[in-house]
Amino acid sequence: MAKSLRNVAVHPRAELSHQMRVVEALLFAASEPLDEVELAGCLPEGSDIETVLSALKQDYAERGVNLARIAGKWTFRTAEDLSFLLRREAVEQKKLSRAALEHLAIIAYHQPVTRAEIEEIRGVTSSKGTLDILLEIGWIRMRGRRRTPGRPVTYGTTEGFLAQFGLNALSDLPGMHELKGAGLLDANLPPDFDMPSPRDHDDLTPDEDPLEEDDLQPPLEMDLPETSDETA
Amino acid sequence: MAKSLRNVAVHPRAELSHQMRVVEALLFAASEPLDEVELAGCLPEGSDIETVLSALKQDYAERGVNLARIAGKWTFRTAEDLSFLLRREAVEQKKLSRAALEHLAIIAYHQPVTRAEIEEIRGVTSSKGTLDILLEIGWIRMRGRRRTPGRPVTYGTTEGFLAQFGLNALSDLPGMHELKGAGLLDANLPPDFDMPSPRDHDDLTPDEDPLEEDDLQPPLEMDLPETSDETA
Amino acid sequence: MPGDVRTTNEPQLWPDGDGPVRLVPDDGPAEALIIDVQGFEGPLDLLLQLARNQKVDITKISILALAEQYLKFIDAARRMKLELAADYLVMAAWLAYLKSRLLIPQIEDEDDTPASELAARLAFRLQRLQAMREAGAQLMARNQLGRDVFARGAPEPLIVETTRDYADNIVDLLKAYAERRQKACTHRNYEIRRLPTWSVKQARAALERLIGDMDDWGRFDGWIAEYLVEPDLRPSVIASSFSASLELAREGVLEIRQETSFSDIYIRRRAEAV
Repeated sequence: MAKSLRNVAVHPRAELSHQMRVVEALLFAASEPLDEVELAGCLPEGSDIETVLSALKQDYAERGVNLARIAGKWTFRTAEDLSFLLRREAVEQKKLSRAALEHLAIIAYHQPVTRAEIEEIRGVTSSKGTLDILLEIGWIRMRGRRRTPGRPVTYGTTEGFLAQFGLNALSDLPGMHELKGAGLLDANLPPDFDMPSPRDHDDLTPDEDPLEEDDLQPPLEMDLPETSDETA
Repeated sequence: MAKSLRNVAVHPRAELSHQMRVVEALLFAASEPLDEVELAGCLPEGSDIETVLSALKQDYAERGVNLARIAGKWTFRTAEDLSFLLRREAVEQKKLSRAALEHLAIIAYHQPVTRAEIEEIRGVTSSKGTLDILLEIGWIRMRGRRRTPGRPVTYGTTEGFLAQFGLNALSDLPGMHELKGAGLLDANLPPDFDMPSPRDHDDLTPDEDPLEEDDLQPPLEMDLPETSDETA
Repeated sequence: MPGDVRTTNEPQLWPDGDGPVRLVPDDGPAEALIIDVQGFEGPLDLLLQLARNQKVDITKISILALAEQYLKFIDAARRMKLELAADYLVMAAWLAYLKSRLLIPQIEDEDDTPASELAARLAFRLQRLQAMREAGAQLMARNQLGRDVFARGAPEPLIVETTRDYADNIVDLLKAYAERRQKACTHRNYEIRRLPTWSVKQARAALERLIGDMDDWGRFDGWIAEYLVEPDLRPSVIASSFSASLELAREGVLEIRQETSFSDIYIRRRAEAV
C-alpha cells in the first residue's frame, strides 16, 4: 500500500488512467461479468480497484455502453435507453406462462421458498412442469432443504436471473422495499412468524440443510409429492 | 438531408453524441464486425457515419479498447499494448518417455555420438521421433558430422540440458564407480564394461567435421536411413 | 363451452396477453354474470379477480362484499349446472361461514379467531398474490439482457499459452542410462553362455540310430563327433555321447568295453537286444 501511495504521488493521473485501461480491456474482452478480485489480480499491486471502477463507471455513464454491476460483478452493457434501437424480439425468451411468471416472482421475492409455500401463496397446486421450466432456463435453482418434516427442497434465484433482469442484488428487485414494508413478503400469515427476506448470499439459512448429491441429479423434484396438474 | 442539416444546426453536438452512442452500442453488441452501411442503417437519416466513426475512433484511441477497422468493417478490439491481459500461462508437467530419456542419457555420456552408435548402445533401433523431441526441447543439438562413411551427424547436449538436470558441467555426471556406489549399476558387470567420461568443451573432436549450412535446416536427419520403430 | 353466457363485456385478457379469456362478473346486475371458471387458477385467483372488480385499492376491499360476490358467482354456476372443482366449493362454504360471522356479530368465544381477523387473513392472501403478480409484471417490464440490453457480442477469448515443464531429474536420467547399459550387457552374456553343445538327448538319438546297423565293437562316440557335427562341438559331443551310452548300457541296449584307463571306449549293440 505504501508503495502504491508513493507511485500515486509521482504521477497519479497516469497511474489511474493505466489502471482504467486495464480494467476496461478486461471487462470488454470477458464473456461474463468479472468480480473485483479477478480484476484487481490484473492490476499492479496496491491499486485501488474501487477507485478505478468508479472512475470508469463515470466515464461510461453517458455513453452507448455503460459499466453495470450485476450480481456483485462488473460488466459492460449497452445503454438501457438505446433498447428501442437494439431490441431484438427474435432472441426473446419464449414467453413465460402466467403461472411460471408467478412462480418466478414468488421465488425471487420469497426465497428461500419451498414448493408448498409457493402453492400456499398462489392458492393452487403447482403443475409439475412449471418449476422445471424455470430450472431449465436457469433462472432458479434448488438451494437446499428446509428443516421441516418431509425436508422439502427450497428454491432460490440464480446469478443468471440477476443478469437477465440487470440486477446487482436481490434487494434491487422492483418494489422490494415497499413489499417488505407492507409485510407482504412474510411467508405465513401469523405476523410474528419470522421469515428471512431474500438473501443475496448463497449461504443456507438456519432452517435449510444442504442438498445431497442425489438432489442435484435430474430428474428434478422426484421426491416431492405428486400433485395434479393445474388447470391453467 | 435538409431536415438533418437543420437538426445539426440546432444542436450539432447533441446530435453527434447520440449517433456516437448508437454506433458504440451496436458495435459493442455485434458478434461480428459491422460495415458502414449496416451502421448507418440504424442512424437517423442523413447522419454522417464517417464522422461518427472517426469521432468514436478518436474517443477510444487512448483507451483500453480501440475501435479498429478490419477488412473494411468496424469492431472493438483490446488495445494492442494490453493484449498480454488476454494471455494466461499454463504449465504442463511432463515426463520424457523412457526411450527419450535413454537417448538423452546416452548422448550425455557418449557425446559426440551418432544415431547408429546410440542404437548400438541401446541394442534396439531408434524411432525417428525420439531425437527430434529432444532437439525440440533443446536438450540436445547436432554437433557435427563423423568422418566415417555416410558422414553421420553427431549429437551432443546443450546448456539447457545442464540447466534442467542441475549440472554445472558435463564432467559433473557421475562416473561408473559412483553409479555402482549408488546402486544404479550392478557391482559385477563384465570386466569389459566401460563408461566414457564426457568432456566439457564444445570443440569438435578430431574425427568430427563441422556441420554444413544445410544441416541446420529442418527437416532433420533427412539423410539418415529410415529405421523401423524400436520394439522396447 | 356449455355454460358460456356472454354479455356486452369485452373479453378480458391478462395484462401480458397470456391466458384464456376470462369472463367475470362486474358490478352490474347479477343477471349479467358470466360464468366461466375455466380461466381461473383456483378460488383465490377468482376471488382476486372479483376483488379487482370492486375497483378500489386492494388494501381497502370489502371482504364481505367479496364473499357475497363469490357466493353469487358459485350459485350462478350451480344453477347452470356447471361442474365446479371441489376447492371452489370448499371456498364457497368457508366464505358463507365468514359472511355469517361478519353479518351476525356474536359474542366471540375466547378460543375463536375473531371474524375480522379471518377476513384480514383472506385480504392479506389476496394482496400478497396481487403483489406477486405485479412484481412479476414489473420484472418482465425491466430491460432484459439479450432483448433490450446487450453484453459484448464478440468477447475476446483468453489465450492460454501452455509451456511444458519437464519433471525429469538427474536421477531419472542416470537410472535410465544405468539400466539400459546393464540390460545391454546382460544381453551379451546370454550369447556367451549359449555355447555350442550337443545334448545327451541328441547324442542318444544319434547312437540309437547308429548301433542299429553295427554288430561289432566300434568307437561310435568318436565317429559321431567326427562326422556329424562341427569341430567346435567335439568335446561336448564326446561327453554327451558317453553319458548317453552309459544310459543305453544300463537299459541293456548296448555293451561297453574299455581295455585300460584312458584308452578308447568301444560300444556295440547287445545281441539279445534286437
